[in-house]
Amino acid sequence: MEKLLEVKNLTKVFTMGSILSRVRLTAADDVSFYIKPGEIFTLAGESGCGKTTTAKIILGFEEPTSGTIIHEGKDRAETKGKKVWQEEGIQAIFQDPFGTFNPLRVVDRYFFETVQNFKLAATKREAIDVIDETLRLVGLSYEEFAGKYPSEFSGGQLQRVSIARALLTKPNLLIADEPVSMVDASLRMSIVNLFKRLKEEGNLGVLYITHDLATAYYVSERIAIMFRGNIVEIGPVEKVLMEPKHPYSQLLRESIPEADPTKRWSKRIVLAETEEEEYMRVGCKFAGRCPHVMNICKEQAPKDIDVDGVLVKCYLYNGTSATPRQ
Amino acid sequence: MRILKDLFRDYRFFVSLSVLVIIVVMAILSNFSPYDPTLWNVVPRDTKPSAEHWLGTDSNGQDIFWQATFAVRNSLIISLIASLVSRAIAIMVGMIAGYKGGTTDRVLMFAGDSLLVIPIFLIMVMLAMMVREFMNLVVLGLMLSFFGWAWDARLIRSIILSLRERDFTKTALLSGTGTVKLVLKEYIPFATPLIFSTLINNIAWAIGLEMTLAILGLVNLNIPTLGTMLNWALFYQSILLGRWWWILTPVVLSLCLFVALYWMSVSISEYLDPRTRIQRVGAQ
Amino acid sequence: MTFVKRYLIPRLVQYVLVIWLGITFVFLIPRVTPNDPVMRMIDQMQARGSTLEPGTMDEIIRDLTEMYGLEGSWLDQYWAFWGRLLRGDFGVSFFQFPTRVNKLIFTAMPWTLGLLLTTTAITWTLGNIIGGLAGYYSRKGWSRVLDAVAMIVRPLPYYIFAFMLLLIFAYVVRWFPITGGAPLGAIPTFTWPFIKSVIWHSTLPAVSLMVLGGAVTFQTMKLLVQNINAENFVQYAKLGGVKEGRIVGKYIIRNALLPQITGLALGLGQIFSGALITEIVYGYPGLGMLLYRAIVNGDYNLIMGIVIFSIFGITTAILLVDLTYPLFDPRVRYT
Amino acid sequence: MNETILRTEGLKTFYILDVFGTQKIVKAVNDVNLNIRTNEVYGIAGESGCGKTTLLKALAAAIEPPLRLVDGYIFYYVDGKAVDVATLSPEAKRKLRLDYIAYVPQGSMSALNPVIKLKETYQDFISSHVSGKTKEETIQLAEQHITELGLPPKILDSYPHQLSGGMRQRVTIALAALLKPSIIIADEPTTALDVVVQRGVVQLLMDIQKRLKNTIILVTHDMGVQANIADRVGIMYAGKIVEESTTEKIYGVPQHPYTKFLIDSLPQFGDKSTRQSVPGSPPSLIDLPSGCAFHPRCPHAMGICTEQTPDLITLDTDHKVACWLVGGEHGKTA
Repeated sequence: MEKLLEVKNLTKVFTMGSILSRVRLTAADDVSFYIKPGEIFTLAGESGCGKTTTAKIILGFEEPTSGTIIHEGKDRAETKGKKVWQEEGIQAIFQDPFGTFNPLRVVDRYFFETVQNFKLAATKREAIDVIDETLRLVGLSYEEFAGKYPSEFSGGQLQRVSIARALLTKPNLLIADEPVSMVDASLRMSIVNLFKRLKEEGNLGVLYITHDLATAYYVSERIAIMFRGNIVEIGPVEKVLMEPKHPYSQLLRESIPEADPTKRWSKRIVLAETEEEEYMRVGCKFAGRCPHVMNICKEQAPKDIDVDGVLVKCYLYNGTSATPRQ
Repeated sequence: MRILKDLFRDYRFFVSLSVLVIIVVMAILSNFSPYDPTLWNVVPRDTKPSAEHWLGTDSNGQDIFWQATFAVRNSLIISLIASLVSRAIAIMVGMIAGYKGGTTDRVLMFAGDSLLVIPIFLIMVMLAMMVREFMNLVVLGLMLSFFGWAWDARLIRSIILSLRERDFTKTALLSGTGTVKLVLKEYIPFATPLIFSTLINNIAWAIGLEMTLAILGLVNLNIPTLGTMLNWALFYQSILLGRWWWILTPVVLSLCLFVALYWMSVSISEYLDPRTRIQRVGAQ
Repeated sequence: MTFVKRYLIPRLVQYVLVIWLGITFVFLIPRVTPNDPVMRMIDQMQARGSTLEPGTMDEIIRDLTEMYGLEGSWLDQYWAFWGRLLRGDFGVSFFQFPTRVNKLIFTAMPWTLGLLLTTTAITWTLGNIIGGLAGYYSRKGWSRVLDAVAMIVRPLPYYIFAFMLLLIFAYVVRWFPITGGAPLGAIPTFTWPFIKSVIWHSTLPAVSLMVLGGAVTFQTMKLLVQNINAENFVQYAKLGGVKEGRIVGKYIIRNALLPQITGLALGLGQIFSGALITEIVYGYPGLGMLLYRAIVNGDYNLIMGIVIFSIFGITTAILLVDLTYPLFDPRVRYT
Repeated sequence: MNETILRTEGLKTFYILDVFGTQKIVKAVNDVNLNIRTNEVYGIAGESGCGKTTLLKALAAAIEPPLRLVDGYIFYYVDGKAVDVATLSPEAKRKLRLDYIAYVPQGSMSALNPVIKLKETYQDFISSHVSGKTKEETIQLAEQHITELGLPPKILDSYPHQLSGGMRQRVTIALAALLKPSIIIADEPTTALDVVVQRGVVQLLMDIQKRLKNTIILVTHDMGVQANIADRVGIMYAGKIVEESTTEKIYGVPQHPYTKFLIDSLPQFGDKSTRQSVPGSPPSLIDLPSGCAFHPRCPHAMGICTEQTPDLITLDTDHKVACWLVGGEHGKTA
């Protein structure tokens, strides 16, 4: 099976505080997943679960503590000296479209700079053609965008502009970090549908990072659920979201409010008192809130177990027909 | 143009700009002075203001008006050297500390903070004493600039630090933009208003310090500046002898200059800072 | 414990480092500038035709040589320099020979300290109270008037402002004495007439320091209060129907004072320099006047003593103010 | 049927801004008639910039310049009697706050005084309304209250920065319920919280409503949250309520094209069929389109939509819509 991007055993430890009082925090703990060409893969979880850190490492904005990242068969560690953002293959878009562009600069500058830096056109005339062509992919045109400042666009429009900028270099992988959470709910689908279309028409692979499981279900093929630095469950969306196996995935799935007054929450839940406490926990990080907690959960971190095509980090599935992954 | 129009709505901007224009015109007039400012007894001594000598003459035998044009010019030169050079230092230090971070940042910021904490006026007095013979406009300007960058470097650094974390930094990098271009094109525009308003403050600071050092006799007293004019007036006991026109000229000029510079900086920074601007127009 | 590690120890380390840096600076200035201070001073002495016995001359030269260091490598000189400092020995004054620099500084210090402590305390307290009220009632007429006054006073340098007050109140209307800290020849005693005359003499210097410093405190406090008044937690308390007096005191003023404490610490060096300049204008017998006479007489030893002493004094004062900060801000106390 | 507890009549509140000499009018709340009843959760939903937060400010009697009450009335029903809020003295308004109408802020991050302990905040809020209690008694009251709501009482000894975002938000909700107010108004209380925490916050809000049997007015753009807790929902668009009904009808048989779009654009689990966004962008409140403000985005727009603003008409009990498509003759005769 061909893999567009493979992340293997990625770990990132942050040390915070001064020389005198170091606090070590494992933001990403042995994270492994892969993305196939032309696939939308979701990395889902709550804030502070490590999904953004993972994205930053893939993009080269952070150095991993350990682990490998392989893009198109090339190990990142071996192509040293060249930053990811100088390659054409990976591009990214961000959460807040208004933060994506400098409010004091005209948006089209970024497009011309990209064209210039990646040598996508020889003349200004050609550059405009290239830019216009890309803008049309996201439903905009050069005329309605030239010479405008970010504040002159609406959030939804600007997010599409941001996607267009990323598409200029014709990447095969787009990292989208919470691309719709700052966009009004009524306009979200226009962005999400765009991913779908780009995937189908342009064979674009997308790493879709979100806490919004409903759009994740709608748009992606496979999903990984992250919790406090660990991927606790990974597999096809149909399975992970319709019959979640890990107790945390179950809680997360149940907590999504559905736009249907007949499906109201009935069960009561317990919240964690502090996040640090869970990060520092030995064993399974969810043990403090898990309704099925066992003694072993508090002592040793669980390994991935393959249950029916889904990898789950949970002792509940030990001794089932499943076999641990090598 | 719109910016100027908006600024002129603030009477402080209008007043300060007018005063500054008059003062700059005065400085330019020094080129047309009929008298050499370094010579003594070029006119009758100690005469009251008259049609011939608008602001009277002093005990050195100089026409006070023309002497004042040189004084204003030289004070402005010193303060411009001081403020421009210190701004250059502040921008460099602030940018490097903010963008590089880590040890570089800590060392640079420690140096800057030390300048803020140590009573630098006294250090300057020591330094001025040691180089008194070599003191001229440029040396004094450079000396002041060496001590005047710390606070602004800190401000610029904090701007860069917050900008570095903003997503558009990543957008620029992903667009293939290099570090130098990134800093110049993406970050400098944010710091420009601040640099500009601190530039004005720094000019006032430099003029004030020059005056203080001059009154202590720590500069070259043969070069007319607002400070040395005051020094001479005090030296010849102009107050006790009732020569008010002599002492008042540098005092009133510097008063106008300080108030005008301050008003201009307040007006500009209020215009540029949305929070205070909003308070002024009363919007939410 | 984290407080000690995160706040206290770094502050103390910074304190020591700043003093070290400042004093090293003082050590370097005479060495990197193109003048030989010792020879220059000797020249100056001879030019004035001072009649000093050969013995005392030698002592001065030895003193100066040691202070400015002409023997041994710079490193040796540096150690010797610190050695003297740590013994608290600043050598002898040149223009009031053979009085020791220490003694001159300690005679002048109470005057400066008294002036500085009272004015800073009054300025800071009054400036914050008035500025706070003016910020809360920023739409009222008196608030605007005060603001306008501060806009004019604020930019004036210490020298010019003190000089103007002197001109008006000592020359023109003659309400206050022109110069000095007490009547000439008066012996310092704890009697009412003497204290009264000290207060009388220090009124103008104190007023000029208070008005200038007060304008700054007033303006910043006013702006802080205006900004904090718009903060969510203040709006929230208002929507919760908390009484106005309590909102002003506990929610607005308390939060606005935090940056003012930092501001006081950062401004201390300036206030101190300003006080020295003001003393010079009014001929007030403190450190500033001492500095002025040292400059006029080219007394390097004395200047160096004053500078080093001030570096210690100011950095320590700033440290003390900084150390009170956690008492007011729990975010520093518990992190 | 429950009684009215809060009512607005032709409410218009505009921001009147003077931006460097040019006057700008932001029509944030433009002719809103609400009739909110006892013992119900009333949800107000809409896109960002539709005026819902401003409406909430008006309902909380917190209209301060540059926001102005241009026209209309707000009535509180205190002990069954209608009180015109605009005629109240500042002190009378202050007394009604927390006691009659309590407010839950949007970002709890900055809503609490950072330099005092939570018990002091509680004490400030209590003693401003209840007299004759010692400090110990008020703190005891706060402790008891916090425990009843299932929050750990030790948080009273903490400073705001020591708590997580979810805990802080629950503290502000608990604080709002302190004096058993008749109305609690909550402005996007779950925004910026993680889904699990969000659910905990909603759970607390519902617990309080069940216990006090009072009214909650909940503003949120999250249609999922609205569906989960609101009894009735008002859909706001460009400063107006365009549709209002019971939650079942809003989600089951929406009438206004905008409401239909809002609900249809939400993805559902188990359904991967293509969904579309509402076309176009929300209008600027400074420069509203003529007639029905939604007409530039509406696929069913007719000639009349660009000329006249439709009234909010009652379809059947408890279902009101402002659209020329519905109401038949009523629309055409206008």
